[in-house]
Amino acid sequence: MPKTLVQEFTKGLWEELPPFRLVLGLCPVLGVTTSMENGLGMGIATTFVLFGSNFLVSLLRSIIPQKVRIACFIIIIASFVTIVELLMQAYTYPLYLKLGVFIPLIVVNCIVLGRAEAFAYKNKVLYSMADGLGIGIGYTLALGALGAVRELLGNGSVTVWGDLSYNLSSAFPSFQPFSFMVQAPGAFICLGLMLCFINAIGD
Amino acid sequence: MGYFELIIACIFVNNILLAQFLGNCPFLGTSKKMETAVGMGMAVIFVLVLAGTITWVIYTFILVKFGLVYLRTIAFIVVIASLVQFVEMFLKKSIPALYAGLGIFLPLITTNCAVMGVCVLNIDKEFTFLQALVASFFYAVGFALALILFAGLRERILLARVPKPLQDTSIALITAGMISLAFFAFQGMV
Amino acid sequence: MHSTLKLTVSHAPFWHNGSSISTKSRNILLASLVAVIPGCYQYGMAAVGVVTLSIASAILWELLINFISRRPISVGDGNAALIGMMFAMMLPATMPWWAVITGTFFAVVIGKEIFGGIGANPFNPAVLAMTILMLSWADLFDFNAALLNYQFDFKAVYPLVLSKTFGASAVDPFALMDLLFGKQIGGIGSTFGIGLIAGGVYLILRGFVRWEISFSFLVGIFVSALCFNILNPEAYAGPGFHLLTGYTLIGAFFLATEDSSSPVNFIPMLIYGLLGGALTVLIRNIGTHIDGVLYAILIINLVNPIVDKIRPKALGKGV
Amino acid sequence: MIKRSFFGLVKPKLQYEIIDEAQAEPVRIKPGKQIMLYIDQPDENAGNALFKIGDPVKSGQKVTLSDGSADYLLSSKSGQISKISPFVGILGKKSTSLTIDVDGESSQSRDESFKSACQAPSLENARDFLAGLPGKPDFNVFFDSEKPVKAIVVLGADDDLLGITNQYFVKNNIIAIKTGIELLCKITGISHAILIVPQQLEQVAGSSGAIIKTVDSEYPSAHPELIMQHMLASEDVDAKSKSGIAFFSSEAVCAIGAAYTTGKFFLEKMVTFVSKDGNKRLVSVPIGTPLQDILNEFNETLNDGDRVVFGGPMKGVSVFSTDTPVMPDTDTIIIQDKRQITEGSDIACINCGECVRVCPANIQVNQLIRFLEAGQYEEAADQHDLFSCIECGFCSYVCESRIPVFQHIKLAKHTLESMKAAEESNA
Amino acid sequence: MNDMVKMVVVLTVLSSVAGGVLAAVNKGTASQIEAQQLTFVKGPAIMSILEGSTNNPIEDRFKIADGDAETSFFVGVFDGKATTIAFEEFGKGFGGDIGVMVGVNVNEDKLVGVAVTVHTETPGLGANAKDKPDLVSQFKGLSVKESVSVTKDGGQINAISGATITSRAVCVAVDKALKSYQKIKPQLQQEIQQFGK
Ligand SMILES: Cc1cc2nc3c(=O)[nH]c(=O)nc-3n(C[C@H](O)[C@H](O)[C@H](O)COP(=O)(O)O)c2cc1C
Ligand SMILES: Cc1cc2nc3c(=O)[nH]c(=O)nc-3n(C[C@H](O)[C@H](O)[C@H](O)COP(=O)(O)O)c2cc1C
Ligand SMILES: Cc1cc2nc3c(=O)[nH]c(=O)nc-3n(C[C@H](O)[C@H](O)[C@H](O)COP(=O)(O)O)c2cc1C
Ligand SMILES: Cc1cc2nc3c(=O)[nH]c(=O)nc-3n(C[C@H](O)[C@H](O)[C@H](O)CO)c2cc1C
Ligand code: SF4
Ligand code: SF4
Ligand code: SF4
Ligand code: SF4
Ligand code: FES
Repeated sequence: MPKTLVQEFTKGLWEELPPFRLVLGLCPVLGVTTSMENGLGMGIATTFVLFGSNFLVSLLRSIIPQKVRIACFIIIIASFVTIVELLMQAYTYPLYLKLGVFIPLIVVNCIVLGRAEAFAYKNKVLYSMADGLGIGIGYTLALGALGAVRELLGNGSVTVWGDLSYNLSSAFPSFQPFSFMVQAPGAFICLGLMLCFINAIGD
Repeated sequence: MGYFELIIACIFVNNILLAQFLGNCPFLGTSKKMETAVGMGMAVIFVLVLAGTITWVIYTFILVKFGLVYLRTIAFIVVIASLVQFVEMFLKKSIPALYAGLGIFLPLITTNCAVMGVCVLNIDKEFTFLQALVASFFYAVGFALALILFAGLRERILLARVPKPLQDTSIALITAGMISLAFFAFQGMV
Repeated sequence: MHSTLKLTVSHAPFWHNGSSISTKSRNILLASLVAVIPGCYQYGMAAVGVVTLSIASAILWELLINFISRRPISVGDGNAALIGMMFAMMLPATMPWWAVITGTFFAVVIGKEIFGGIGANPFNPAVLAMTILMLSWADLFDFNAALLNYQFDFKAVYPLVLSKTFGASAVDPFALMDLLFGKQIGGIGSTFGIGLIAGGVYLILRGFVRWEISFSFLVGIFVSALCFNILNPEAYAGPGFHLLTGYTLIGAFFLATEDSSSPVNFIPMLIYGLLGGALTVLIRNIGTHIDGVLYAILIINLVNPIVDKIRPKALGKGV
Repeated sequence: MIKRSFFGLVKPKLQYEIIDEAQAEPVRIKPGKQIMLYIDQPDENAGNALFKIGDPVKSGQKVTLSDGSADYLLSSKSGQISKISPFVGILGKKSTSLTIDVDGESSQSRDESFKSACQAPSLENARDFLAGLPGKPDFNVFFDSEKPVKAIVVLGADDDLLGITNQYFVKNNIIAIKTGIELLCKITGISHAILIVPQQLEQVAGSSGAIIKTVDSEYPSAHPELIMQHMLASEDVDAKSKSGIAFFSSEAVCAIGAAYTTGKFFLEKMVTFVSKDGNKRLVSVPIGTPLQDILNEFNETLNDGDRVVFGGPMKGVSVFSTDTPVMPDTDTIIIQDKRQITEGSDIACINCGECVRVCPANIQVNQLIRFLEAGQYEEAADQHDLFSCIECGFCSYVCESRIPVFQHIKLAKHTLESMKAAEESNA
Repeated sequence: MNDMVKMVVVLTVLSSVAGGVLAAVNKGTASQIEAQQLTFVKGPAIMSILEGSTNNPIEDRFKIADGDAETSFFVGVFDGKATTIAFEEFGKGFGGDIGVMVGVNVNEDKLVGVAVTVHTETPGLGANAKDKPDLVSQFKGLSVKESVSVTKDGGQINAISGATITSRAVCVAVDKALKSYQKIKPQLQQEIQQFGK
């Protein structure tokens, strides 16, 4: 049964939620989620690229020859990544600094290339856009959630965006941040436990 | 920073996988068996040395010269993708034995953050050519080392009675975290 | 001729040497008491509190996990209590209760249970928990600050901090004999050297510990400390100092020897121990961390599956 | 049964039982009302079976379920078949049990078909008539053209603990052994045989005319595989592929010699019987006698939860019922009280390494068991030397987690072998 | 052959279009990016040091060359007088170079403030040098003649606990800045005249 437009969109939020269901695109998930803001920023940047490349690949799919399709995908994706890079430098410079090397690395994020190959090259433009947006938003939420958990425990406070923030010490005055969480090993372990949690709910 | 420090830093202190979080998909994907881990490790070393140096040359002598620095991402990924293709074809024809060993891992490398990441880091850290060469090689050695050690643990974990929701990727991530913790041993050694 | 007798039908062999996990745990706990009791004597009720809370919470965490994962209750094997004890032995007596409970959570749940329980943990659970806590709350583990309120009849400065900050000459006031008899500050169960050695030797003689690991670990420390000391006697303290301070002895006898994260073959055990000892001194002398034992043990746990592949040829295989 | 020294640093030493000077004469147990024979064949062709209920059986008659089968037993008494029932033996093997109501002492009749064969001793008639003798001699190895037999080895030592059956024959019947060895050499054309004995019996064994080799007193040195590996390296045999040698027990050799010289079969089995209190007695019973008859003889009573082991403590099997009969290869029977039993467990291997230190075959048992528990038998065989195991049981004896390692190994080997056999028959 | 041609054509067209688009975006954002870099990397540090100045210090800047290196100095005007300058120095921290903006009152020869610009220290440890005021606030009011160092090295600055290396690097940077300030003070006083009114 072919999926409706809405279903193509919503599947990215649970059924195929990256990086939990599709275990792809792990590097940024681990690398930038020291805070919620970083996670969301990274997610939005990836969503932009995902949406754009899905749209363009799907649009051009009748023109792109089978043999050089990967090369074409890469050029398209890399162009969108560069655009994001430049735009972020111009308008959200502090975030750009924090995300560092992971912005150019969107180009090799398996999710983006994976969707181009597995979905956009085979489906109509509208569906591809829904797919890209859904997967992108799912990814953004996952990154944001992981960032929130790590920041809350590791820093004692969460900055959602800009000035909107919550400080754990307002509820537990003597809480000392568990900074293991914002360090490298904490990233892996936290993601592993979240994956366990999601698996347990899924069953 | 002398070359000795650079080497220690690349392999241990700033390990590409465990400290910089680059190349995690192949790290989790090819570590279930020791054999595949060794194969992937070797393939990454091979490609990374080529990619790291070639992108350095292209960046320094083409992009910078002609003011095209903003095309870095697109240029690098095209170089890496074609390089992998080329290496694959070359090995298939000239060294079939090596191809048989590394062949299946090569395509995985195109979308491996570690390769792209090291190329970008070489530029960001303003390395000289020789430094870029050494760093690329030893970052890749660090990748291979972490991968092989991880595979050793994972072979055992696969046989253990891990609770259902934790099985496979979840426990692998947690173990990876512990390896990353163990690598803190080398903090401050350079 | 039909009888209704119900005989026990089971598998060969029908003799067993009687060893069991709980016997082993009990004996290790017993051996550790030799070091823990003097520690409690030195630090008073606070230390007793930390030890008991640590053991109790480790057992409760394991019970909780048994319950959640619907597996048979496994606290009876004494392993959880043992982990709690090992963890407490490394802590300063002033550790707050919430940190102890968090620590045993990481040791028992993250370090052991999620891998499938006893025998499956790739790293020593107690060491893992220690490093995680030290990363987060470094000031709780700063022995100099933590034990400030105690009055001792000896120099109350953590010896390794002195050697790290001021070089070898700063550690001259420590006579090796004093160090051996616990006249130094440190973890509850990790400073009374003679007790740790006695406990360790007991475990070795009873066959609960593989002597090769303890021995080569100490040799590794001795040799590498000696090398550093010869190279630069001003900066690097001698082997005796390294052998008797920090977590060296508890590491050699109680931590590196943990079963499931250490090798079982002869040559691998030697490599494992030597590497651990050498890394310890390397970290202490040129790394960031004040004491290298814990990280060195994590690293050798990590290489254990690889080195344990070195093994004798099986019967009928090869030359 | 717990055997361990306080100091565990050294490897555990398990000593073989050594027959002593004052060994009492074996207790001869009279035939009871019934004997039972277990035949390693499924009772599937029940319709055209060779035997049916009510058929008479003579003493010394071959009992088998199909003509020309290599699996047969020799009935130790004459009588009438009263029951035929299938049963499932160890590792799921389908077998059949035949119950024979024994004729009275006076009306015993003997099967005479061996009389003519014994005039011209040959490997063929040995295979066709003697495989049911006590000690269960195996002549099939001589008919495998791919692995020619180069040496005959007679085990005058017992290969499991507590047993003294084989030693008894060396000590008391060395002349019969000599006769048996000469006969074996004659029919096989092999020039000499090797007699393996414990050190104490070296002197006595000398008069057998065979080459004498001694094994030391520590388990499992009398294990055939280890004998091959350590002692017979100089012989022209392929110790690696475990072939080229025919092993016989000293009891079997005595019985073979007697069969050819007298034309009659001696069908009483010598068994080392170990009662609950640890007393060891040699008993001589007609093959097929149910255990209950022996228990009655010694007034040994069993309770629920006690354990009966056929075979030694390391390698034997425990049985369900006291009806289980003495078979040609039953060397030892051990009765254990409920309170002496150490229970097994379902705890995972804790990697203590005890098993690795004791394994005489240098197997990484700690790794092997992980694969076996996960059911990955092929990997276990490829990477962890499953087939190097000589089945001594030492690993289970020391296992701190009390894992039935040895049983897992047997099960794995059995599974792989039957898979291989199935593949070959398909190909 | 047709295939081949198509492949080449598609790839070429795609690449050139991509190149063109990117060039355009690059051009369009170039000036904005430069402004952002100044505002966000050095800006916050400068503003925190020169808080309350009546001018825009990021615009009021001059450069002095010392050997090969060229340093930018940002001027703060208070009460109509250009009394204060801020400039950046570097020290080697735990994870790499740490940039430290140092503000000095030229008339009083006193430190008016110190702030971290760039760093790659551990979050929660060394990163607190930038995120929390505990370390940098200690410098305010010190005389330029003093040599600064952490208490462990016999100085006056309390290190961030668990991050002595970072704290030491900040001290080193400030120390360097003060030394070079004393060297070029006359030149500074000269340059500073042109600002304020
Ligand atoms: C499992 C657990 C974990 C805790 N973790 C922390 C912590 O990370 N940091 C902290 O300061 N307090 C922690 N607490 C402490 C309590 O929340 C409580 O605020 C504290 O003990 C108050 O005591 P104090 O004011 O003497 O420190 C923890 C408590 C529990 C039960
Ligand atoms: C297990 C154990 C726990 C002890 N706990 C305490 C304690 O909490 N407080 C205390 O004053 N003495 C305690 N003592 C005994 C004292 O340490 C000893 O009498 C006291 O330290 C006198 O020595 P001082 O000169 O250090 O005060 C304990 C002894 C043992 C063996
Ligand atoms: C994971 C990790 C991260 C660290 N990050 C920093 C850091 O950002 N800045 C720093 O000065 N020291 C850092 N350190 C070094 C140690 O905390 C070191 O012991 C400390 O600098 C010594 O200073 P102290 O005497 O104040 O504890 C780090 C150590 C570890 C293990
Ligand atoms: C000397 C020695 C020290 C041990 N230390 C630990 C330890 O630190 N943490 C742990 O979980 N188990 C430890 N064990 C437990 C051991 O690996 C195994 O789990 C026990 O045999 C079961 O209680 C230790 C065992 C020995 C022999
Ligand atoms: S293709 Fe490679 S990089 Fe992508 S998910 Fe698979 S293993 Fe990871
Ligand atoms: S039974 Fe166990 S100890 Fe004996 S050979 Fe086999 S694996 Fe080794
Ligand atoms: S004796 Fe048992 S628990 Fe110990 S290593 Fe061997 S199998 Fe594992
Ligand atoms: S061999 Fe092991 S797994 Fe199999 S039935 Fe026996 S105890 Fe259970
Ligand atoms: S996201 Fe980095 S390797 Fe996949």
